[in-house]
Amino acid sequence: MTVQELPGAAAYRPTPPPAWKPLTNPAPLLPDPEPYRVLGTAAVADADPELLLRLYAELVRGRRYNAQATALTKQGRLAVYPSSTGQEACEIAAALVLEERDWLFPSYRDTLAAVARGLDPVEALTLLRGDRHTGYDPREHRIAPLCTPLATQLPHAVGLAHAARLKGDDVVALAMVGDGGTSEGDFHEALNFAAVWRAPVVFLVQNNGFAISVPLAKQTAAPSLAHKAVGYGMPGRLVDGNDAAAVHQVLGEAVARARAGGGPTLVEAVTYRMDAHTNADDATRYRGDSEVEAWRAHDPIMLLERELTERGLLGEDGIEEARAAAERMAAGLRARMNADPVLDPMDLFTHVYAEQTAQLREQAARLRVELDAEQGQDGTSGAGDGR
Amino acid sequence: MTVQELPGAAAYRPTPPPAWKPLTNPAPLLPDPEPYRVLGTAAVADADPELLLRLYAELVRGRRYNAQATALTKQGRLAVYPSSTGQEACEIAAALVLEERDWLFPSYRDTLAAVARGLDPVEALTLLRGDRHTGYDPREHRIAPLCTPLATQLPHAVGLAHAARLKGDDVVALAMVGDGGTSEGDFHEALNFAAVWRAPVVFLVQNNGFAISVPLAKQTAAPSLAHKAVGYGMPGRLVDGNDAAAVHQVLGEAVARARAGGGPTLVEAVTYRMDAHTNADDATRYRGDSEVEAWRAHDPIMLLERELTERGLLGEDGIEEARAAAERMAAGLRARMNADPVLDPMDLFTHVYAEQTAQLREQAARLRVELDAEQGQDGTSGAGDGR
Amino acid sequence: MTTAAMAGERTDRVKPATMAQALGRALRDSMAEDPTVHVLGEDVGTLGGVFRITDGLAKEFGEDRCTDTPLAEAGILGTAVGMAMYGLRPVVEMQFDAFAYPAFEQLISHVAKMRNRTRGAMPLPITVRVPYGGGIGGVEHHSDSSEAYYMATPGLHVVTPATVDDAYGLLRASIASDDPVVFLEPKRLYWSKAPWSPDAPVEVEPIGRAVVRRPGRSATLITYGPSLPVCLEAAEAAVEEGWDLEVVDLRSLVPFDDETVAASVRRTGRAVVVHESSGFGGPGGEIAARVTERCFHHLEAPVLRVAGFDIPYPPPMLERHHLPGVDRVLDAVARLQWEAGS
Amino acid sequence: MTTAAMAGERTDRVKPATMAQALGRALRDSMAEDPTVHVLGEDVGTLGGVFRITDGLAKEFGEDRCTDTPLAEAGILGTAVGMAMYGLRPVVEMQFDAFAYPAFEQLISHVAKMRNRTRGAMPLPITVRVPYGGGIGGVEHHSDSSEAYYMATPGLHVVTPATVDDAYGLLRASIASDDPVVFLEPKRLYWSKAPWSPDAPVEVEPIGRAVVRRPGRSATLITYGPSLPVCLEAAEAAVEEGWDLEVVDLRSLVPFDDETVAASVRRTGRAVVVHESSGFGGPGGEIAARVTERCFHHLEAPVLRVAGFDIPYPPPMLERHHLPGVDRVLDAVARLQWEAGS
Ligand SMILES: Cc1ncc(C[n+]2csc(CCOP(=O)(O)OP(=O)(O)O)c2C)c(N)n1
Ligand SMILES: Cc1ncc(C[n+]2csc(CCOP(=O)(O)OP(=O)(O)O)c2C)c(N)n1
Ligand SMILES: [Mg+2]
Ligand SMILES: [Mg+2]
Repeated sequence: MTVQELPGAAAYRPTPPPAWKPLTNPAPLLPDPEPYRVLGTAAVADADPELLLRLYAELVRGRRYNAQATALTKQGRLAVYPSSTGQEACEIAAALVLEERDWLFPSYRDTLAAVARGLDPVEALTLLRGDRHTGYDPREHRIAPLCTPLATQLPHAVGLAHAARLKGDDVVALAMVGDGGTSEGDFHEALNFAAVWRAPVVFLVQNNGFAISVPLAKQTAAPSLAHKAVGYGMPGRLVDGNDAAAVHQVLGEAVARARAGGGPTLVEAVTYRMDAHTNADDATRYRGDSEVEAWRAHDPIMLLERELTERGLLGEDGIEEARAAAERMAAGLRARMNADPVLDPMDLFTHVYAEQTAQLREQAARLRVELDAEQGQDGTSGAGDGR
Repeated sequence: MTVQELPGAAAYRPTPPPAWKPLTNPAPLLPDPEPYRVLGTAAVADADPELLLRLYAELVRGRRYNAQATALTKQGRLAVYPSSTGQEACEIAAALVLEERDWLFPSYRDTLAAVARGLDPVEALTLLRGDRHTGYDPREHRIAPLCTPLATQLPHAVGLAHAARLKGDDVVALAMVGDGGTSEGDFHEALNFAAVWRAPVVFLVQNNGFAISVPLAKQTAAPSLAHKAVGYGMPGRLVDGNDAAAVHQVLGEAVARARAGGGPTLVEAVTYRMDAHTNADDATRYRGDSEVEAWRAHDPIMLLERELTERGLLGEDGIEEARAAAERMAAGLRARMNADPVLDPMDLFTHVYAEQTAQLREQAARLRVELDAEQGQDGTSGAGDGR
Repeated sequence: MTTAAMAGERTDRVKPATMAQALGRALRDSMAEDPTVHVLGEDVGTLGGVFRITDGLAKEFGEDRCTDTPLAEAGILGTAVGMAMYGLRPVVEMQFDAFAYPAFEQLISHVAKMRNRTRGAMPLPITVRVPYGGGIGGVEHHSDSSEAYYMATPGLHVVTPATVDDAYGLLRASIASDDPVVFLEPKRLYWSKAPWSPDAPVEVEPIGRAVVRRPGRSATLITYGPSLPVCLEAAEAAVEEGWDLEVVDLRSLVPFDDETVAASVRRTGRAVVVHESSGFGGPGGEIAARVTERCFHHLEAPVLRVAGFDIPYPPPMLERHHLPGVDRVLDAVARLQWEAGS
Repeated sequence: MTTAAMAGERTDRVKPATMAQALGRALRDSMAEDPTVHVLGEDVGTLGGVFRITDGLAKEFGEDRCTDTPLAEAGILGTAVGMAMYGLRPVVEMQFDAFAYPAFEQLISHVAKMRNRTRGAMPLPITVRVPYGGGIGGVEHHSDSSEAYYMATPGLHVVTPATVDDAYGLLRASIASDDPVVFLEPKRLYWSKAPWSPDAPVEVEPIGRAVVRRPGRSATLITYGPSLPVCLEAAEAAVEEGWDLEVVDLRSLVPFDDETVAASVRRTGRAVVVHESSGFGGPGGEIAARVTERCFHHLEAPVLRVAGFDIPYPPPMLERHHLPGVDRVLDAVARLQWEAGS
């Protein structure tokens, strides 16, 4: 085919290819060059003192919750606990920023966010105690099941937010994921769907520096995880994850934007996991004390406490009160976790399908016989023998 | 815990979180705001006339190849053909930009790139004729099998490039994918691995406007697909995919960068699929003639032919010569594709494992008996009965 | 349940329809009846799907009800999970069998388990439609028989129609199910025709019932989906050899209808399982084993299996050698040790 | 082949070692012997893997040989494919059974098929190590028995050790294989111990041979991996009941050693397949079916199956009720219709 034969050839002028136009202006999508901060900066003047005090009380409670849950693993009351010590500002802000009708999609590390949102801490911990997979009805507090397969909860959040919008409901979904989780294909697909559908969803990446032993530099070469937003056509926000006021503000803006129909936002909160990956992990294998110490000097509770005390909003009394409240919560949790859960092995067959299949009925009958025999043998009940 | 108890508390100053620093400077990663062009712009002055003439001959041949393959589907000689008519500039540039020792990772649409790299067109088409999955030895021309599961070839390219570098070999891998394929998780994971490993790989996205019937706007909300590069910490380049000189230049720079140890590049070439998705598709269901016509006025052959004729590098003779060469190729292809392939059904069992398992030996023996019986019945050979 | 009850007013025009049309009509009627039914997938909207099963749905119900998604199967199924969590009833189309694999983690770790892990609080009424199997001359990755993967996953229902009637009825029942269903559509039967009226009430069995498609006394052919026509043809051909074969169409692999299958085999004393999926680790092993467990003392011969070879699906020009045909079925029947018994 | 031949000079210090140690040693010896062997996965480098199987490899061979990858299983396996295409011999670690699912498409559509689709030109000598099964008190998604998925996929070898010796020998053989191997490591046997010397030559059978772990005359227990100790214990307990049970350890699910298994069942006339994977659609169906096909006239009773229930893997506190134990095995043995025969 020659130029002469092509229709429109004579009219040809050097122009960009016909269909191409940028879908979005990239400039506003780019995150700040540095993590956004409120505490210790001029921005703090605009922060609501009541909110700061509320955040403080929750941070203190959250830290105590993490410590208590870790202690429960040592006492054999929890099989395992992935602590969010050091990351409380993210956990608490994520919980507080949502309305009751909104939905939270936590990862396996985020029991604290779920608890701060109102979930009974015992219910939040059944997964890690080992008696139930999801110890609560997700619809009650609109908290999706704690999600272990990394990043798989993100498309769920998008689908739920999309469904809510289709139904005309004013609901935002906030989904939490770790820095490591951003490498999974599901992260990519979720963000893309969210942006194309303009779904009211906020993605909060807690960049705590590690995926188990793997440091961020082996996870990504991106300028920041927040920069990934650009590739989906959504704004990326970079925030100091240990600055509770900043995380709350940035998430709040993202939630408001989603609620107003502005679509999704990707928020990267830069924080640090002070404890090991879980109680079963040995963090000394992959990081040094000095790094941990450097982060201790940037502790989220300390940052907020200093701000509040310096501004005269918090005194020794207030600090004491927050501590005491946290102790009460911990004592309650301890007491309740000291009881053995009562389990019925026959439950194995109850929620596989809406109706039990003939095969499961058969299998259940066989287990029933075994349990009855056990009971006959040792005089104990087959049911409720949890551990 | 109070601020007083925290070590280092007194030393606290508002600083960014300790471990945070941008891994890369994002600015150089951003693509041009408009697709880069050479033809019809000042940049063409730097283009090598010989290269332009070579590209022209290949484009003409490529277009003819596409037309011939499509014709073969109508004659029942090919089961199906996904044409790259309109996208020849990308296909040809991808093939020409590589050294012999480099590797090409084509998608299912890219038989033309494989052929331009030296693969026998008949071998390239066996997959679509239906007699072989991969009709060639990938090591011969260093062309990976044409890949149908979308985006799954991208991590292969990364792994191969990485392996070559580990072995100390100077090898670059160029992987091709469509706009639709960028939505798959494997795209994300491949780009991330490539950037983290600084693998010598170039990703070429042919944004031809559609994934079967789905237009780009339903595929992504990104400013451009090239902007996705930022999120991986690699440069993104946006290029006019119908400008063969521009695609060649941009890919060439990316290959050179990879070869020099600079790591991967994502190139988005904006182009258009002039034919339907395959011969089996009905494109009128999802796009109008006017759009197709607009792109016809931006035809890659026309753009280059005009440039070459205006600059006096190409005359009627040259055009005729290119056409004639293309016709010869087509005639040869036609003739060779007119022969029925001779197949041996016993081959079903030969390359499942390095050594046949006992089970496969049994199954092969059973088929042997069947084939012998068939042969006995109708006097034809069980083998070589292709269709 | 009758489909009349499910789909509202109907009249009585019976004319030949294809399985593809019946599937499309089932989607349409489900969407018309239940506003929470949403269809999503690649090319399902404007194009009506590459097999045209969803043709017209976007037009009739809008793009929010029948949505062209980005090209990412895990994303499609993953967002469907979220939609179901919010009370919708998503019907997902996977474009081809092998292209459902990217969604495997979502399917296994979430779709199959969500009801169980939330102790009934969060059922996921998702239907995953998967065109499956070979015989249509498809190039590689377009002809996989992936049913074994789904069968091995507790929490999923696995349903596959073999007739035009069942295509309609089983798809309606699957969408109505409160559990996730992997709905396997035998590609090569898409264009099979049968007299069928979209407007006539059809008696639809609930999911989980096999059906005897042809009664017989000599032996039972146990099959499903794409292999049903092969078995019926084999049964006709067997008459000449003096065998009166019973043909059971499973329709649902999970739950499995042990009762119907075992009753048949107890009657006939011999059985062959027929499917085009690879034999090793395929559905036939499970079926043969459970039939044997239940009918051992009635069996005159071991339950035999006729299946695709244990090889990756071959190129189109060789597929006829791979797919079980009438001859292979009759061969297996001949090996049922006829001397020993009847 | 002997491992001495494979691993170079050895001396003779036999002391108890765990399966985890033997696996680690197999990796080390493979890497020492063959510079094309590369280990990659999540946390395999600095940490030495969450089960510490790869401990020390990064230190000894450098991070290029034992690489901490980004957290993305499809990416890990997909890049391993590319590495194998260039002549390397990658050993991929999946952190847990359920976390191999994101790599399913790469495994099914590429790893299993590449040799076949390139007609032998591009074999992929990749070993995919998957810690699998329950019994370690893991929370959800950490205890799946996923072997049925792999068995149903032609082109893969599926290997699983049950002893310390085999952990070493089979992993060496798997890495040396020119075909892709899914190497299933029974998590709950990681800390099982046996006298074993890394320096003593061990006779390693090539992949594909089952072994009789305990000879017996009354009935055959067919098992593999995590269920072998259960079967051996059951066989000991059965002596009291007057049953002399033979125990066959399959070691390789693909290829399947029909010869050894059928020979045993022909001798004993009765068989029970034992595994912790769910029963329906699990490996037991295939095994029972093929044993029955081969041994029908020797069987006094149908081949029975003892398996995990057809449910999603339960929470840790209930797993003991799910996992087949000695009692369930003996129960099944008791149902082998002892009146009927011997
Ligand atoms: C799909 C998948 N792969 C692997 C794992 C095992 N795993 C659990 S946590 C973890 C690291 C997660 O790192 P990150 O996302 O940064 O979250 P963090 O633990 O830091 O909160 C890994 C690899 C998993 N849960 N899911
Ligand atoms: C994993 C996967 N899902 C779905 C398909 C079916 N399919 C084949 S081509 C195609 C569209 C591809 O679009 P794009 O990536 O833009 O490439 P193009 O066809 O435009 O070259 C689809 C959905 C596939 N091949 N692989
Ligand atoms: Mg992390
Ligand atoms: Mg395209």
